[in-house]
Amino acid sequence: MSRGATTGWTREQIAARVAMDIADGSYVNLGIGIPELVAGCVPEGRTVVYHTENGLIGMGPSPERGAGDPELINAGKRQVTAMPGAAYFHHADSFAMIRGGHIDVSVLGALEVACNGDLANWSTGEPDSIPAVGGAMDLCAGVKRVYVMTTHCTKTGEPKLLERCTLPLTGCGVVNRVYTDLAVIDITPEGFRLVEAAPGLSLEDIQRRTGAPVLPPAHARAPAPAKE
Amino acid sequence: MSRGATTGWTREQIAARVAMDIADGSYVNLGIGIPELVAGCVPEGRTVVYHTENGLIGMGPSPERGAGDPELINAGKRQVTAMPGAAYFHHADSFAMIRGGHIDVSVLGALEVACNGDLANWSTGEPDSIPAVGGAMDLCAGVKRVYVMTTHCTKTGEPKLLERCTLPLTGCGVVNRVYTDLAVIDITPEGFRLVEAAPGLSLEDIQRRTGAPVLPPAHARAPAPAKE
Amino acid sequence: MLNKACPSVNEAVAGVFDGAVVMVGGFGEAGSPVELLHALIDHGARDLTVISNNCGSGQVGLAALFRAGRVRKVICSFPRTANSTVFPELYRAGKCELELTPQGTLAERIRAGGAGIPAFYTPTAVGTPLAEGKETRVIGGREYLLEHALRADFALVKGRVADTHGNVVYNKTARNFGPIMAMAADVSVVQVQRVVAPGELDPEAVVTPGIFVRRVVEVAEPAHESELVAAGASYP
Amino acid sequence: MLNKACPSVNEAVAGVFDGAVVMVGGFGEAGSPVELLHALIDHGARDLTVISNNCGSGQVGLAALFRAGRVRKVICSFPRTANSTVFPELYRAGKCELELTPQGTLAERIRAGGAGIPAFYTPTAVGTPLAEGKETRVIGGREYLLEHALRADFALVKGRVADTHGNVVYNKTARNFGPIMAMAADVSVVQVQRVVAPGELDPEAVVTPGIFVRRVVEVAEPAHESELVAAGASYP
Repeated sequence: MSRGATTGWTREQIAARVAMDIADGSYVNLGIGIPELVAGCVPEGRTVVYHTENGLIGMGPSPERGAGDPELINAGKRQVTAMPGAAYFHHADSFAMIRGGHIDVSVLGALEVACNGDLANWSTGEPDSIPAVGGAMDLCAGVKRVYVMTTHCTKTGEPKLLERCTLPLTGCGVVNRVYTDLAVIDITPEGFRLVEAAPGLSLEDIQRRTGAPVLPPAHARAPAPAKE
Repeated sequence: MSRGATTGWTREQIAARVAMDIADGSYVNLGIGIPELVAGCVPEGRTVVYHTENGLIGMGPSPERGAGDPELINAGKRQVTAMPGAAYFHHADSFAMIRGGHIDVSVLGALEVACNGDLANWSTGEPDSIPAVGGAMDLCAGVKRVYVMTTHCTKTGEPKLLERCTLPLTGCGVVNRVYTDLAVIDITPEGFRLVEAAPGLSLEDIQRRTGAPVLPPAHARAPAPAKE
Repeated sequence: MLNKACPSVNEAVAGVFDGAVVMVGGFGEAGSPVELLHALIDHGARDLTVISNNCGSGQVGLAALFRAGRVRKVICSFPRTANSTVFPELYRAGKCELELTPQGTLAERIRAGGAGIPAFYTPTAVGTPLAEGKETRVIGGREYLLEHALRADFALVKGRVADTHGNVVYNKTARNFGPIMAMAADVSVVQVQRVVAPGELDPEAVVTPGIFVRRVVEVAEPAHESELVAAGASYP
Repeated sequence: MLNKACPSVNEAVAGVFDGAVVMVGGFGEAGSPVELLHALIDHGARDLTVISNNCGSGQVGLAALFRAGRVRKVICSFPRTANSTVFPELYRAGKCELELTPQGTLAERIRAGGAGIPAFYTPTAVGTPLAEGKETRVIGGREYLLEHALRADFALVKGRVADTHGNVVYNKTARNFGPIMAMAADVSVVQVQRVVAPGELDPEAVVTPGIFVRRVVEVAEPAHESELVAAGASYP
């Protein structure tokens, strides 16, 4: 298959693929932006409980227009709702959940991911940018499994999956799996390992767009990680 | 006045003297046993809020017989009540109040008090005793003012106020004031200083029963410490 | 489907292994999970390390677990109370190890374990025998001790009401160590008088969010330790 | 007589001195004490160090305090948000110092300040630029950073209801930093929609016990920052 013959997965398809890997009964924190799409893709029959670091577990979708409360928001500062079984808590308790390893899965965006699991997603490194980190470093440091959801390459076609990150790090050796428009890739002790390619794409197609070696799949298809 | 001609203050009188030094609006933790008498002696017009380290602020007196709840108890494990304005909280929050300097006054019993403010009140040092410390060290370390309420001497007539403690310490340099059956004594940078003697007792009478020098009062009568 | 309700206290303590570290809630009898403790005795796990503020009274609940010889070591602040004879006898006979910790340090170590904080500095116990062997550090001109987090394999906690997602509310001063122990154990088990459906607890008033709880079990009429002791009861 | 109610927001912020450290509650607009911040602008204190998760939006509330030139330094995790231009301009012009802290570390440092814990170890930010200059330590085979407690002279917090003893309950995710900031300041000031008599709040559901609060003040209909910003409002 020739390069460029496929556009790979859409955002929604990537989100659905991430959702497949989230076990029934998981507690999940979705990063601001694209990762939020995952909430709409949970397979039938699974219950996933969403945590938002500003003090709510059991977060539900956006309210009907006009029915929201400006003080019931998510980490992206958008209005949300609370599901039956929700609980509110303060910030130290919220980050105790994160840092203490109580959240099963965190889905984050990325600027760069390295084959050793390093993640850079908080700073473009531009000298005049206003530094802002939020809770990303806490999520990296504490959550049981860190999934990254990103385009495989930058807008200018440069790979985001690299041998080593060049931008300021968010966490070291923290990423478990990367979901892009082109592939699902695990971070293993040996580096990047292909789990699944988008339809019509070969390992070579993926490799060509990746800044570090990509190993072939260990099995025909890796099973979704089971919740312990 | 000859030695032994007075029996000094009763427990209730000591408790009332302690209560005089607790300003209106104070948050107070009373140690198990004799210090609990202080709660019954608060001067008219003052509101004092009692903290019990097992998770209640706004503790009230014992319930009517049969009206109590075995799960509403104080640190001495006796049934108590909750006053209007009370709040329950968990143990980490409770000791955050203690360690964080939020409690204004702690009234503790003592086995020994030294003139440098050291307190020993948790262990008799006997080799076959079961060591048990509870919250005494936390109270010593964190509360703004530590008052000790004790008999001036042991049952065998030995002084409890000493140059240096001989028993295992509860806290170092933590005691502000000592209330005994014979006197009220401040711990100052210069050592013990008499604040007030029980009726009929002279400085010499007090000195004779004390294991370290007792300085004369700085004023005729020290004012009760104001709450900042 | 998220349903953490267990059909029985026996199933609620399933999986406790020999040598496990078990946190046990309660301050005196308030919050002591008596029925879970009895189920743990029936279950049979031994060589346990227990983390609890006290060591029980009489011959029921926590004291009965000690009496059954299941506890190798206890980490606590106050191992003796009124009517407490079981632990003192074991301790004097050298049959149970004791790590004594000030009560606030115990609470903070447990909370740290739940919050992913491996160690912290505290002013409590500086200059006392309980500081022996501990690292000290001067911060801002004052001396502090380094204390390490406590974690457990299991926590046994008593609440008042829980929903099937594991959210818990407590009864008065029975709250004590429950919320922080639930945070600090791999498997937290909470006995409550009533298990309700999600949505029945006010989300503003939940004390322990369900994320910290693995199992809830209904014990509609829990025994009061003091009443059992007064009646001379023993378990088993 | 224990009555912490202040008759006005102006009296509620009395005593804030030049150079004071002021914690400001809120995450985005949720929990931002807009009326207390406006009273602080009127009050006039300058050279403030502000501890807050964000730096406000538009030209009202916290952003207005920055715009009035009262803030020398800010300790925060995310100084830019939608509609946030005031702080970026000041920062680029070198007129306001920034100490950037990961959000969870910020929360834990504040909680430590309130709990008498001077410093603690955390895994967050290890190996990142925010670890530069910070002491590290390996505990149990993992590397951690040493982080120090934060305390303040004043905390400005927004609750929903308080009683005159200072007990506070909050509204949904407006709770965020309020409870821990109330613990960590010498003088904690809470604006609420309603001040009630002691006994009207359920003691099981109190979130901030009154011991942490010095002053409460009723602001019956607090402004929503987003509505002010949408209307193009500015303060003063």
